[in-house]
Amino acid sequence: MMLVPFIGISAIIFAIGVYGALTRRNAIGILMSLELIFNAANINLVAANKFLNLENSIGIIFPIFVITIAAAEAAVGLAIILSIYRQTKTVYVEKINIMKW
Amino acid sequence: MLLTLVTFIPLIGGLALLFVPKGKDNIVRGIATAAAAVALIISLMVLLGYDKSIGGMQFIEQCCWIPSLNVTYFMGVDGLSIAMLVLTTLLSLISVIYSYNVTSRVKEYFFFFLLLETGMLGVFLALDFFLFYVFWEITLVPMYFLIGIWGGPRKEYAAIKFFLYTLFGSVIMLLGIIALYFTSAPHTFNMLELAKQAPLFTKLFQNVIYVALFIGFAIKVPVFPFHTWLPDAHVEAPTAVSVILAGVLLKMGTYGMLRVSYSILPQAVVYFALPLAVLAMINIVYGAYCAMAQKDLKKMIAYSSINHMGYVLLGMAAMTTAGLNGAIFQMFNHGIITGALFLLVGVIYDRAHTREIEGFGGLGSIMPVYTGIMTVAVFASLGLPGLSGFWSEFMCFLGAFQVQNTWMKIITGFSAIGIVVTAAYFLIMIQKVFLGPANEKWKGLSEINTRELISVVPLIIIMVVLGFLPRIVMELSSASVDSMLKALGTIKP
Amino acid sequence: MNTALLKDFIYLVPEIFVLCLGILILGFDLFIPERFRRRYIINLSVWGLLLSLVLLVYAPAKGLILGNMVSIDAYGVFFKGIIILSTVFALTMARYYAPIKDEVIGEFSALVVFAALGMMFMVSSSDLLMIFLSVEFVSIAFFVLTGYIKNDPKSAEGALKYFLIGAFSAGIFVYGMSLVITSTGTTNLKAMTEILRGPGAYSPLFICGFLLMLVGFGYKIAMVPFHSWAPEAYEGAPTPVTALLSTASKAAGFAVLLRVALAAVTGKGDLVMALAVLSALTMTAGNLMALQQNNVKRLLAYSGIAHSGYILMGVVAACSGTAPALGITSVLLYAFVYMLMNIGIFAVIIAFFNKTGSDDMQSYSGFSKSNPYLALVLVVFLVSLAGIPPTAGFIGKFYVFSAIIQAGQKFLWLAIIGIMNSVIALYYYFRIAYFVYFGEQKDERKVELSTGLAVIAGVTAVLVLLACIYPDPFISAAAGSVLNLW
Amino acid sequence: MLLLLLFAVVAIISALMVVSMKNIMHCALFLALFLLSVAGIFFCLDADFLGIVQILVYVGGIIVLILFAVMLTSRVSSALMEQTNEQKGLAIAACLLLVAAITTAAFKTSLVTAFYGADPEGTTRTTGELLLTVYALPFEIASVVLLVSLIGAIVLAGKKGE
Repeated sequence: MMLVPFIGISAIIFAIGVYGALTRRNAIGILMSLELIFNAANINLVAANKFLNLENSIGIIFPIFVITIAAAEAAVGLAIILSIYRQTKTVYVEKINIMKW
Repeated sequence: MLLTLVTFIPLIGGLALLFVPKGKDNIVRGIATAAAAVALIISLMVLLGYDKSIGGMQFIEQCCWIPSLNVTYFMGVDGLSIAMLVLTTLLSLISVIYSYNVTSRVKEYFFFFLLLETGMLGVFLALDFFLFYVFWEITLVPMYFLIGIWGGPRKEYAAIKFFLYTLFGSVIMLLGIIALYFTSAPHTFNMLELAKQAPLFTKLFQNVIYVALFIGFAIKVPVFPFHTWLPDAHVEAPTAVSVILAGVLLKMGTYGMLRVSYSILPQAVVYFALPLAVLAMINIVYGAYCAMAQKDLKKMIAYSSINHMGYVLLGMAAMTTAGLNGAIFQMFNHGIITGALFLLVGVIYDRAHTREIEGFGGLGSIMPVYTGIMTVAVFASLGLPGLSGFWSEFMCFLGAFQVQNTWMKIITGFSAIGIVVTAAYFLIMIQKVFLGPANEKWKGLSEINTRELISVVPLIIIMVVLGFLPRIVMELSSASVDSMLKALGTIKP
Repeated sequence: MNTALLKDFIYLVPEIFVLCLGILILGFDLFIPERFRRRYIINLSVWGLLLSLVLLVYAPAKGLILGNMVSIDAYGVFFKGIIILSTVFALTMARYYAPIKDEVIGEFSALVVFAALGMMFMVSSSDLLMIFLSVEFVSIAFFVLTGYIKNDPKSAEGALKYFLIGAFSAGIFVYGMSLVITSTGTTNLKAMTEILRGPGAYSPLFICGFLLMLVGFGYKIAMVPFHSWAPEAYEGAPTPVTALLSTASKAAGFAVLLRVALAAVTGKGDLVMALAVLSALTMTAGNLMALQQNNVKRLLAYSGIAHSGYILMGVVAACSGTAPALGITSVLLYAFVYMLMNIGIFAVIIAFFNKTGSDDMQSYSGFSKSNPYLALVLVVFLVSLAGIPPTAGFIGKFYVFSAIIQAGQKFLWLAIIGIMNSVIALYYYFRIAYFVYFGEQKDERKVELSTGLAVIAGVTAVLVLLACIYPDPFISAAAGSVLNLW
Repeated sequence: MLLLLLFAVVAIISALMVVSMKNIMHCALFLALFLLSVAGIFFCLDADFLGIVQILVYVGGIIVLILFAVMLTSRVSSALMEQTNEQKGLAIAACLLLVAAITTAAFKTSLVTAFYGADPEGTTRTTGELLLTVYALPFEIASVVLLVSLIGAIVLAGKKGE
């Protein structure tokens, strides 16, 4: 039953990330919260790999790809944030509202 | 091939219209007339070629269409469809001729009109449920545009209301069709095949499907309480479109009930006969009273349609030879008579630009020919003996009264009120509009012109001829009615 | 080294070809002078994609390859066909879409081609790892494409909202996956199917994980309540990208959702019911919100949400256990049909936008008087979107309703909600027709239809009509793709 | 074991800081601490290669990127502004529910677990081999994803096309 505590830890981190993503007004802040969520998933996977001995070490391989995607997403996301900052001079999500939400 | 030809000739004509260069409106009118005329000629050929002594489905055309769904392109005619076929092509040609007075966006007008004709013909000829449904829905779109572009002051409202109501009905019908398909074994959309399988369907299933299909058909007829789209659509539509709407489109509803429900769901038909009779009664009485209350001539005739379709429903609910024959005959007659009435209202509206009954008076001395024609049409509509309307209404009532059921007799008795009221409001209308001293304001109105005469007179002739020789239609319908009754007769209510 | 495994790459020839095409475009871009760039680059990408379509048709089916990462099957080929076709259409539109400047058309085309590549992988993924990777691949490409118009705050805003919601749902998606992997011990869908057929396989952890994964899918297909990005992104994005987002991206989303759902929820009544509820919510909310829109692109976004609801009906039927084949067929067919009509209508919208610079419904007033033929084509698409014969939309609707009815009485309520919705939908589609045909003419100028747009609008309109008049080839193609899904 | 607990506690606390600090710069720094402690967890769970990747890519790459963005937009990212919106209470409730649901589900699920010994060579070699065989396709795709994000970031943030 060693696995369950890890799921608990990752669940807590996941929830913190979700909380941050829901409440942050700063787009960069939201981005950081998202990194928490990705890491929560990784902790789960690594722990599963350790205690369930998954086939082909998927529990270690999967996080590598998650990190890769997170990096790619962060790069594109920050580029989007910068380009909107140049036009509207703000990174606050509520203020970016030409179209109705 | 004749049936395919008659169905698609209007469509081909319509597509040909699209290639006519801009501004050549007379060429457009010519092509449209030619297409409608050819369709009428072919339908008359079908009528003459139909062997009444054998009855049943003839001119059958069947070929593969969507093999994966077991859908076939399947067309055929029996007495019921032939009556509708001739009615449709005749009224279409007349409406096309009457529509020469349309001057804005002529090309689009006739394109939509011919597309509509194809849809209507397809509905009456299809024997495959899928095909039937496709044609059924094809009629909606052109009708929307015909009302919405060329209609009266509240045309947009009327058009979308018509569209939403009828689409609602038809999608519910679609569910019923799909359910029928999956219940039949092997899965089929073939109406004749489904009719053969009818005994296999459970009673509950039949009732559920009947209700689903009924909603679709009832909105078209329209049966109370689904009728509210009708006055709007009829009043706002341009004259020729009102003719088609009242003359043909409403028949699609009753035709569907007879063709589909009566052959495929006999148990449910018997089960729901009495409720249907009640609805018929409401249609007759309510329609008549509403018509009486109208001040607008066109609206009055629109409500009289509700009343007249009530007779059809009553005849259908009776499920006797006389009742069903009367219903089919009444469908045909109503198309002819109401078509003529709408044309005639159009004639006067074009001149006076008003349809207020109160505003007219003494038109009889100003437009004697017009008055004469109008009077004949009105008398036919209220069922004066000697004109065609009498026979069909009489048979509907006779059929309903023959049923050995006290409730049915009571309902029929109450429905008779409708006849009296109808006679009353039509006579009041005649008196207010045509009799009495000539109103100074309308002295300048010109007599009905040749184009209008060409479109109305054939209808009047038919009313008179059928008034003396109702046999012509009866012979056609009775063969189909017999087979329908044979299927229904085995079921005890 | 296990070289036998690597030989399987031969089955990925269409994908590899598309990848090379993307890189070729990037290189080509450097050497073409700016004034020819638009024409040459778009031509190169369009013809390249068409060639890959040929390769696709002749590529042999193989089943699971490369460590069971992807499944090369007819199901995937069908969706890849949809994806490539809509990408070709979108690129052709982009050639005539002014806001995308000449100097960035090279990167634009390359990104579109890469997005198509990602979607091609998405539809054949048969492993959670591949699904995650390809879904994110496509998302990242679309984030960029949505924000592609420089100095247009709407475009940037659409991209930001799309990105934030997209990345958020990606996080939830991957977390859900981690729970699913923990509870089943595998990432492979085939293995998962077998494990889940075992006793007690539906552990609470698995259900938790699957529901979280559903968020990710829901986002991809614009399912309520994860739809809120769609109108923003659709309105802000360059219209060719909107067309692509609403067709290919959605089709790919459904392809992968259906694969996962078939593996994960087939026969699990509660989860199927949850999907059914989501389907009902999606179509109803989409339609009700579409009623209030005045911008045509936004309206199509909401109508697209509603259409997602209809397709979900097919997914529900496919997973119900009683109508698997018909359910899958209906999803395939609907995705195809929806692609046709949406691409067509977006082509008309672009043609109109190029003249007036507006997407507002009111500006369509009197359109039929200045452009009778284009207006007629527009009506064909509207009729099809409303699901009325004789158009492709009817065949699609007919199939999803058939599937849901065959799925049993348990889902009859869903069919009835679907019916109600198609009536609501009619109202707003014909509000456009209302302006086009009944409105007062404001602008007498004729819309100059460029050849490419005319070809797209014409071809799709003919196909839309053909798909109802002679639907058998389309139906057999869809039905044939259901076989040998694993 | 104790080390693992320590890392976990640090990770959770720094995660809380990331979502609650007012100054966005501090958030970024706490994010770095969080990522490092997650790397620590990875090491403790015998995922050494992954731990290194975590440090190199995340702390070395993403954090730097975020810091850049924070500084470029610093004018508005001041500590004076309210950083959270009004839905705080609702969000807290939802998140607590989420944790409760997942942990209950985990407890109720019978997971057959065992503690597998660590590979004395570390995981780097096997990981590398797997990436080039079984996971060859995802590996290739990941490289295309990076290419796409590279082009995308350049297009969006660059001056071309303005």
